Amino acid sequence: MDQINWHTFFFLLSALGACTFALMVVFTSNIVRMAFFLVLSLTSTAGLFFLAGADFVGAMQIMIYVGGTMVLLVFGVMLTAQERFVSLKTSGGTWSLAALAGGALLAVLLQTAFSVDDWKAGDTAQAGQSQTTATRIGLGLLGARFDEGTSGYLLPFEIVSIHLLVVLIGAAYLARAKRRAKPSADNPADRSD
Amino acid sequence: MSTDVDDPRIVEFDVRTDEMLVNMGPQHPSTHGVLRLVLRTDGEIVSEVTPHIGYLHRCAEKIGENLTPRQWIPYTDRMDYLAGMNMNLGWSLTVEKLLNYELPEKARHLRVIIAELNRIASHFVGMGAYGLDLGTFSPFLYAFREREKILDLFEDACGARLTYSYITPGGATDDLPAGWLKKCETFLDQLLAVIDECHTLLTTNEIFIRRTVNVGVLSPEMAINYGCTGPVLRGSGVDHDLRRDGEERYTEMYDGYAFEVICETDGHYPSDHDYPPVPESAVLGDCWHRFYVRMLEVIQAMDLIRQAMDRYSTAEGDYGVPIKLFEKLPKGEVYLETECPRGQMGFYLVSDGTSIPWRTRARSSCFSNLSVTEELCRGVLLADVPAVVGSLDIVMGEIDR
Amino acid sequence: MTNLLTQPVGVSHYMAVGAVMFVCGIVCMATKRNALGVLMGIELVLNGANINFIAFGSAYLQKDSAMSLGLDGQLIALFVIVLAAAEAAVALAIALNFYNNHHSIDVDRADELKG
Amino acid sequence: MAEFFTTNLIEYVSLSEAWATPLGYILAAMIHIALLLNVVAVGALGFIWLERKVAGRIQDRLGPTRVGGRFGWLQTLADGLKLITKEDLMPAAADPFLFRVAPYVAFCASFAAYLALPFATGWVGQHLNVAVFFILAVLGIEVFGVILAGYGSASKWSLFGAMREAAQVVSYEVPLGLCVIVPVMIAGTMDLIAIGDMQAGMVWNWFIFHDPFTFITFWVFFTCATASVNRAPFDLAEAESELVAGFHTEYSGLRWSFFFMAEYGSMFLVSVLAAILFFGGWNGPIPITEIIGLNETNGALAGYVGNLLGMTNLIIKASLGVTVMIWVRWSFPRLRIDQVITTCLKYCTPIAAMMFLGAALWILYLPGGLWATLRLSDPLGHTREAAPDQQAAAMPADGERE
Repeated sequence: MDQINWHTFFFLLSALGACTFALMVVFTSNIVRMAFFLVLSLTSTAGLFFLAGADFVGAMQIMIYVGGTMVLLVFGVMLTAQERFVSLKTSGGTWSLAALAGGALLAVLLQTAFSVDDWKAGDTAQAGQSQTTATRIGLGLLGARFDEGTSGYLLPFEIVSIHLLVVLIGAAYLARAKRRAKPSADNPADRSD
Repeated sequence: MSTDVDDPRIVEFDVRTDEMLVNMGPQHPSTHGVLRLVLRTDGEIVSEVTPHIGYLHRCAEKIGENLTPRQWIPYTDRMDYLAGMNMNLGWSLTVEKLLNYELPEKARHLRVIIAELNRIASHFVGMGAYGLDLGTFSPFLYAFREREKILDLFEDACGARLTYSYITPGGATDDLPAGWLKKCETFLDQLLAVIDECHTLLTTNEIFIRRTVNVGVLSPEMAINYGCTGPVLRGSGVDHDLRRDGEERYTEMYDGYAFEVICETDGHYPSDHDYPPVPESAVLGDCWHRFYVRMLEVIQAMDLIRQAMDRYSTAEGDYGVPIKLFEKLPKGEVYLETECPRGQMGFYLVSDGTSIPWRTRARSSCFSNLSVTEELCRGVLLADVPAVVGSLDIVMGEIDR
Repeated sequence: MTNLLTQPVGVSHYMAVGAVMFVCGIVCMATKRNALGVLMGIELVLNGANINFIAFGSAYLQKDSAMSLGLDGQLIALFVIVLAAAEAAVALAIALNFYNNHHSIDVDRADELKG
Repeated sequence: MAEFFTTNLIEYVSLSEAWATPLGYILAAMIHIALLLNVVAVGALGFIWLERKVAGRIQDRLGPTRVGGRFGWLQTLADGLKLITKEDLMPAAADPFLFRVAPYVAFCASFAAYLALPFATGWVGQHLNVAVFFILAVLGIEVFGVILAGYGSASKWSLFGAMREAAQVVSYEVPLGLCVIVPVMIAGTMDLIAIGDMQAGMVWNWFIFHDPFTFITFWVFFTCATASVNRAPFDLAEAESELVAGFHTEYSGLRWSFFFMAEYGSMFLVSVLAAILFFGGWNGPIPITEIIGLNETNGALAGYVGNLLGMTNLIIKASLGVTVMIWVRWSFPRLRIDQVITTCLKYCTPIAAMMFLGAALWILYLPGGLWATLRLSDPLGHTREAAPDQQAAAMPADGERE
């Protein structure tokens, strides 16, 4: 009997987690449970990243996605809950249509994934050794790619920074405190639907 | 489908969230017993507070109409159970007023000692519990340690630690035991250091100041309109203390005593002691001032006890003999208010000439004090509700009777 | 399964996981009527894409490591994560605003282009 | 330690049969897990006892005195047994799944962070290059357990607690991250072992004494860490005088104790993190182990003993941090939610940002740290080794394709 490839073993574990919880996100109607399963799915994905040698991105995934974005989402869920444990029902027609389209898409994607022989197996023996990626990523973001000899990502980095600032202001503006000085009965914008 | 708030056009909002009705109490860590507050909250902001009382109602007043005045004394203990001596005193003075009883001088000073000692004990509980309301536990135990010492003194005097029934119409049930004054002196001598400790932990603590300053500001007008009394009233800067301004029969107890009413007049508190400074951000009538007045009253009570002990040891007469258990009461009605630790406690008595009162009523100070909660807690944060309620220092036993 | 367990995994396997997550995200977006549910679907889709980036960027998931994207894969994944966070913030702000005005977060009711 | 167990155990188990190799791996993993779990669980037991004892002393009491001898050592264990026997209550209106799973999420997050936490050179569950970052990230998941508990309990008080926790922890992650970056920047790596080893030598090699900015950064870090693990005066999520018990109002018995363990686990975690980042980690104020030669170069046993002493050192430092947290908790009133957020956004974040800038400039112009700048020579002639990252950065030409 061959030796168990532990890299593969942990990959399967994480992959199973990621896929199962992703499916559960789809099949749960309770929005908070959805968020919880999404967290588990994203955390498993972070595990996959670690296994692929992208430890910085993996930690980033946990920090930003799970710690930040998902908390934000749950916050939103709580703020917009109409009654406890919100669930909006979806019609069966929508479901079957979505399942059909999704199934077709999945078939195409899987077919593509396994179409190239070179992709089917890698050399994961070296995966155990930890490599420093943070420095390279940092330098790459600042435009210095010493390992590639190519230019880095300074411009996208700056664009993303500006973008984040804009988003910050935009989000604050959209959900801002609205102060309406005097009641104006004829202002249709004030009327609630 | 849509449910509107009253007028969405004039509402300022971040996100229009649903209002939530929250029941704070009757079993809640910071409602001081069985007070029930119904909070209408929008997120952390409390828009309305409705106190509900009556969970500790024991028909004390009705029972008073079936017992003789001396038999009712234990029931007064159980009203403000943190200041049982003061309750005894109020009722005793009321009955004595009806009987037109002249009290021996020694009994007068004895009553001052006991009443002021109990005031200290009561204010210590108020102080400790207020710390608890704001989330600090240690001052509570320091306060209770000191209170225990006072209770030890009371136990020496009357045998009980909570429900004393010590002061009775006619005087007290017994004289102070030998050596008691010495013990009391020792206790008072070490108390100032403890109070300084409490000032460090609470009064001048930065977080404490931030939690209490400018929170639950009770204007003098509002305080008077709602009938607030005691430290709550004086914390708003109204110079009123029944020990000085009360009825003759009560104030004569304090005749010749040197004391200043603890109240901010002309922007400063009495300066007979080295009190901690008032923070600049403090607004007259906020929670901090109410707390501060209480702390200062402890020192004031210490002074009073010292004076009373001097007089007691040289006074003539005896400790006063209690009236007979079934003493016949003259026909008539009396009402007398005394300055209890929590404010004016009034007792009302109507007699039809038998030994059992025809009508007995108590005017509770905490009831009036509590009634401002609704006004003070409008629009505050959730965490401020315990801060405000705690600063009123209510005792449900007295409110519900 | 023995075969699978003893063989090293490759990009294909990562792509398969990515595909499942991507499809889940698409189905989620299509079937959920709750705006926040749709948002979660988007997160899944972005994650599916990210898995691919990471897989292609990994040095040891292909036979010929010279074929890998190298650091670019990780960098792009990083950008995706950051943009997803930004997108979530804006989408949430829109959802809250929508909820304010319509008292519902049912996306089927969001059929008019004004607040 | 990881290598020690893995290699020896696997060799031993798989000596005879090939099929036993997986067994060896699993056994080794189990031992690792058991060791880590012990650190968390026994640590929590110890710190709960410490908290009660310190609180007792602060309040003129004795604290536990009976169970397990004179000092009540076993009081926590007795409490734990009591908690296990308690009825596991769940409100009728609660979401059963979320209610049940929430305590485990909180505990797992706290526990998972220990995976990357080194206790001495090489003594770490999983050596990660981004250990600091990983720990911060995983610590952020703990908030999820709290939110789910608050939401799933179907109690308004719990919901209040959960919302507070969410707002607070997410806000405090920003200054906390900024503070952590300062020592990371000095070390040039996010690898905690490298960071710890860089501070070897005399006490002024500790990063807290590196320059004035790191000194201030530590206090900001400690404040933010206290806030992010929900300790008083920032314990708004449970705020017993306002919210009954906050997010765990509806919990009882074992589930409740999981929250408790998670709290003490993360308390210890951030204290260890502070000790490694600012206080030299496993290096004592005077490098005694170095002087008497207790290191790997003199044999495995010497290295082992040296590491053991280093670990003791680290745990003592971290326990001091925990004790300070306990001390603060029993001395101060609780802040209000707006004040907590104000502290974070108006004080901690700007200060941390300024310290970050200041430390960056300091490193740029005075790279040797404060003591080198003041020309205080190292009596032991200890030279710092550059971190692997710096080496990599210094030799771009050697960089290979990954």
